[in-house]
Amino acid sequence: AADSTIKVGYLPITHAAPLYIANENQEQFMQDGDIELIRFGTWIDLMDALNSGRIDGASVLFPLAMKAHEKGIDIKATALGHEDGNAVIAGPNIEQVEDLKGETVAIPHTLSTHNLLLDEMLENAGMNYSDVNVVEMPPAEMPAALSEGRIESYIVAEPFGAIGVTLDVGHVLYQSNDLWPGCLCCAMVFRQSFLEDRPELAKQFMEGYAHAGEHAEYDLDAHMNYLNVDEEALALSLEWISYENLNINREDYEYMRERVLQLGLMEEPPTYDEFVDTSLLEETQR
Amino acid sequence: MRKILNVLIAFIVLIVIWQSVIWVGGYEEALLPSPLSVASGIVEMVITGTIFEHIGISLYRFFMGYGSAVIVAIVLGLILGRSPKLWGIVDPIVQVLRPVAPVAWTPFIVLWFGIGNMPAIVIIFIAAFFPVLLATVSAVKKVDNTYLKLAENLEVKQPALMYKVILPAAFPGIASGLHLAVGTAWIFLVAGEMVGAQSGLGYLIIDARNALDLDLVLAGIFFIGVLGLSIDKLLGLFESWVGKQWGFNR
Amino acid sequence: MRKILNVLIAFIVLIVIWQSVIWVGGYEEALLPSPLSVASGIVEMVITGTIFEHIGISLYRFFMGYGSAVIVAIVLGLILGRSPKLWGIVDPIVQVLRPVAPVAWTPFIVLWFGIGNMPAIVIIFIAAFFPVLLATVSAVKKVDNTYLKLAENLEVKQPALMYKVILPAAFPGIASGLHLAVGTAWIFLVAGEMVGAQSGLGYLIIDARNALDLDLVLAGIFFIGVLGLSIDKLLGLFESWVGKQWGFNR
Amino acid sequence: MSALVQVKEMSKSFHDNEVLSEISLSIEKGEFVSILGESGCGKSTLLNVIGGFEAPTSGHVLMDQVPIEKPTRRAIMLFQHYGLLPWRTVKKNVEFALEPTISSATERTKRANEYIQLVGLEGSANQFPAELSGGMQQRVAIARALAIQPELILMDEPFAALDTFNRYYLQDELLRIQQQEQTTVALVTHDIDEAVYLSDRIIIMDRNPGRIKKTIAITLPRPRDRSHGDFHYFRKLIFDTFHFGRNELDSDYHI
Amino acid sequence: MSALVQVKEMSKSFHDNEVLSEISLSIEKGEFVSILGESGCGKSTLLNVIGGFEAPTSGHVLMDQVPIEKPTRRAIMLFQHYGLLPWRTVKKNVEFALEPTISSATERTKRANEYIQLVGLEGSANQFPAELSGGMQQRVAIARALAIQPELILMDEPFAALDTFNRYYLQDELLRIQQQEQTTVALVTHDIDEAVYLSDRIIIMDRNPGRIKKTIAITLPRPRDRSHGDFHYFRKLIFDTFHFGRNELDSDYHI
Ligand SMILES: Nc1ncnc2c1ncn2[C@@H]1O[C@H](COP(=O)(O)OP(=O)(O)OP(=O)(O)O)[C@@H](O)[C@H]1O
Ligand SMILES: Nc1ncnc2c1ncn2[C@@H]1O[C@H](COP(=O)(O)OP(=O)(O)OP(=O)(O)O)[C@@H](O)[C@H]1O
Ligand SMILES: [Mg+2]
Ligand SMILES: [Mg+2]
Repeated sequence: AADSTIKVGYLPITHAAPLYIANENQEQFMQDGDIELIRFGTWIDLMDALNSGRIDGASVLFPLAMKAHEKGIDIKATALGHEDGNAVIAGPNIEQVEDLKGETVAIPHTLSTHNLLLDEMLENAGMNYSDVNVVEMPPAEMPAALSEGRIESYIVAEPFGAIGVTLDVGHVLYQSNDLWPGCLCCAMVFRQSFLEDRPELAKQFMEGYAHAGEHAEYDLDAHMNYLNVDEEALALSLEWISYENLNINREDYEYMRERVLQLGLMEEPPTYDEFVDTSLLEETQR
Repeated sequence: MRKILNVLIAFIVLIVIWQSVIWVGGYEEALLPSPLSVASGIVEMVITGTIFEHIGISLYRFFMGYGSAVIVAIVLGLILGRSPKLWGIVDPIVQVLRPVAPVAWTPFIVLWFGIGNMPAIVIIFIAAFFPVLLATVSAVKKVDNTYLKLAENLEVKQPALMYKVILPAAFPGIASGLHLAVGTAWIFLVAGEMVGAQSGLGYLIIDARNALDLDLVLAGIFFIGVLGLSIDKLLGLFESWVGKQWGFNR
Repeated sequence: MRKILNVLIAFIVLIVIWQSVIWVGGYEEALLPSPLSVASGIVEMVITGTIFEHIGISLYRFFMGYGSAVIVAIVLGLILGRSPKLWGIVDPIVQVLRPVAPVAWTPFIVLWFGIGNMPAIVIIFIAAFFPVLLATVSAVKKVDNTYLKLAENLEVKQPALMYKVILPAAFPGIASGLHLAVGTAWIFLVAGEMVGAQSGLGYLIIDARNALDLDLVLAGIFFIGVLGLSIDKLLGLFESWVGKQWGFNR
Repeated sequence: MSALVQVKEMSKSFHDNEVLSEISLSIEKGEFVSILGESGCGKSTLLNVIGGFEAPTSGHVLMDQVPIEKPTRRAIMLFQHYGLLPWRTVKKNVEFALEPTISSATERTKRANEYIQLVGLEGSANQFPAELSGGMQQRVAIARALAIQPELILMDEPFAALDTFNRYYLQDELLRIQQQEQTTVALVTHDIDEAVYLSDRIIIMDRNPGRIKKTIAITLPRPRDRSHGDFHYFRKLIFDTFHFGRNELDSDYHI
Repeated sequence: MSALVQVKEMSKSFHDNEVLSEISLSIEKGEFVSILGESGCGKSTLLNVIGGFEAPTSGHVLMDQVPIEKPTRRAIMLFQHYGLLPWRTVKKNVEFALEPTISSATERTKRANEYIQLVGLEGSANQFPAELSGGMQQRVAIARALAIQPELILMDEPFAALDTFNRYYLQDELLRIQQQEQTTVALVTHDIDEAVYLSDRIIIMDRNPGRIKKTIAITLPRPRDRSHGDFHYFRKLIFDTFHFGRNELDSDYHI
């Protein structure tokens, strides 16, 4: 029975929505097994579980998964989690990027698209990465930290940007597509051993995942089963996000790989061919 | 009687101080909730029953971790306390591992013990293990030589020597280690749940904090304090029960 | 001599066990780094000097928090230990606050003490305060009645009674509280730095873990263990120095 | 000479448990009085009342005609386990007694050295109590008590923890010093030989409740010889007093 | 009767510090032998060697002609602080001694009760040691030792912690029981009266290094009278032996 269960890890964020939908509708696709979704509190707890093989796959920050691959963990990115939907939220004292000079900005992880977005934003404003004080923090803590004054701004996965806005602790400074159109944020990754040992199960899962992408924007109830968020914030956050095309675009990947190298976050990030395997996704789309 | 009165006075004093801080400092409700709103938070948690789920999970983790730590540590401690040479080698290892916060081991805990309840249980195990081990070893080493000579004289052999003489003679020392460990372990359970877990009292606090419900944070702290105290008292009762069986209290 | 040998053997044993776990379990380097890569991680940290910055910050926070906790707790403990009625009221409050993990107070610590080093210092303060307070109160209560009768007989009055008789008589008990607290406080420093801070040894571990550098995590753990042990030994030296001044050790 | 201490029909109860009943006695200036009795007969309690550590339940306890209300430096108690402060050296222990009254440090040191010399411990002045044998510790306690130059010294089984040989030696020392300083001493003991050897007068106590059974004046000249016939006369006298009492109380004594 | 214990030219050193030097003595079956000496002269060490707790550095120690190599149930030591297990009741303490040899619980209880009765503690059988007075605790220890029916009982200052009155009483008890059971006893003490009152033979020891100074056979008939003239003859004899020794050693004795 254990062998027919796919264990997939996630953090309760809007970005992992295809997983929720797939899980809700699993009898439709999963003839040979079950999905078991496992929730984590922080990215690093999730990575520990993925790296040590306690889960088969996860919806995870793209650069973090690349780093794991670089470290020798054999995983493959099979699809995106979503497109767009990363807002830069700033406290009431911040009107423009320049106001952030010397202030504290929170990101979920150094190895996150959000970190790259921050750099992108600072660069656009003619500032340096070192002009702000960057801290890492679990996404859920950010609105609270902003309201307590521990940080002046944060960039993170949804719905926490939207929560910050609806709680009125901050406002949107930028949306990700203003800064970097087509940025890759979250990836659906699997352990290579899983893809090899149970290809049929993987295929069925990916079918469900792709299908879910088509519903994720509308099925608010499914979200609410997995997220601790009120409807207002969720609705706002879904306005910012899109799940239509979950394919991993080669050019976008190459751009991110370059940025990662520029920032010195990795030494040898895997190439597209080494790390990305969208064959299953493409199969379902055919 | 006197004691109950004292507890009552204590709580009134505490609430008065708390309320006056709010008045004097002029803190907003959102930043420092009033006793009343915390009380209503507590009542709400009890009525909806959510609190009992979290308490149940925390207690389950606590007793699994603490219980196994106590058993392993006492058995090891009895052996190591009786073999000074072996202890001479194990001691430096323990000394270096002990000051490391149990949560620091998380990556390896996940590697070996998996996910779910296990990390929290293992963290408590580590938190409780060292105090009990050290207390047991030192209690065994301090067992009055007279008892050992007596046993030798009466030709009491192992394992009777261990459970008839050494264990009861070392019991008061072990008990104080158990006491110490119960406090540390409880504190670390909550601290551990605040970092990784998705349920339990520690998670409750983090969750309330993330939702900016500071009144629920204080309500959670209230439950943690009261439960921690109860566990401590329970252990005290158990100890004095064993002590009575063994005639230690007069 | 014998002791150094033991320490040496201990470390060899530890490394052998560690390496064999890797061989037997067949763990990848990324999941369980080998002793060699950890050693090179340690060397690298030392050479680049990053480690000393973190150690410096951690030690600063530690001594600020621990030091102030010790002073406040001993002074309060001396007073409370001599006034059973007051203690009767304070005791229940302490009993309920003690089992709460210091990190649980973070939202309020931030509210009152701001950000930066203060939260970590306050967390250590809380972690160290209760053990020292309880140890001091119980040591003062246990001061041999003979000393008090003697002082009464010789018409020794306050404050001389306090610093000439009660403090030194209670010292061994207070010292064991200090010892206990130093361990707990160190563990909590690291645990606290793992949650909120942006520097220090706890942050170092979290940072390494975030970068998936488990060899640096273990290197950090090594420094934490060795430093924790050193602080403990330092306190031990201080104690035995005071003890020697006061003729407690023979 | 007039009476230094007068106890008049004094009773003492702890929670309705009468420990001392209608005790009357007086101690003259310069006298050496021993209080002898079985364990639990209230010897320590009597000494505590005289020292002002416990208030009598009824009756009067006077020192120089003035009621004793609390412990003072006029009457110093020597405690059973010597009551030395383990964190102070011998010299500092003796100085401790002088600190409340003598503010000059050199003055204190001078006086302390004097009395340390009196008990023959000048070689150990800088040692801590734990480094001394039981007998030496008791001598420090005596030096400390004498340094205050009190009018009365109260001793509660001062030599009970010593072995026979040390005990004999310290008894001689105590007598020598007492005669030199002319201090009044009230000593509690359960050792018949000790009482006979040291005292001008022995007060024999009975139990349940504690009361005075008999007072015996020891008329032997000093120094006394422990193996002399007259010594054994008093020894036997006391022995018989107890033997008689023994049978009377036999049943509850052995439980 | 033949010798139960023979010590032949036995010496014992701790790290080059010679504590016992060339000790030779023998103890007959049924005899009551006391070893008397000042603190630190090696009395306890001698008893420990005879009991098999310490190995001699040179010389021989035999029991029934066989070398003693480790403690056995044939020779039971009574420890100075009674060595009772505080977590066991009186009855369980006595049974503790029987558990290694008697497997039947009812048999054990029967034997334990017998000896508890012998020392007159049947009323306290279910109490814990801490609930008893020092004298009663010592009686439990005696009952436990006797219950094993050993050939030899070794006693290290068994009555030192008791007050005079309890001490006298327990000495009588010990003699009564010893005569009834015909046990051989070797007793260490620093109390001259005690040695004279109890012993068939007194071995007087000297210090630095510990050696036998004199052996005195006490020829008094039993029961002995502590205030009788003959008693004082032996008392004085021993006293003088020590007085002589005292001056010899005076300088280092008082330090
Ligand atoms: N503070 C107290 N509270 C209650 N009872 C007490 C107190 N002090 C002494 N007693 C009781 O008073 C009685 C006499 O005690 P006390 O210590 O005076 O006897 P003692 O003659 O000195 O005995 P010992 O020779 O054993 O020292 C005992 O029964 C004891 O239990
Ligand atoms: N285990 C030991 N190691 C080293 N020295 C020892 C040991 N046991 C005894 N000694 C030394 O041997 C000497 C004799 O000690 P022992 O205890 O036999 O004397 P004792 O006659 O029983 O004295 P006391 O009357 O005080 O009990 C002492 O100087 C003591 O310091
Ligand atoms: Mg007394
Ligand atoms: Mg001895």
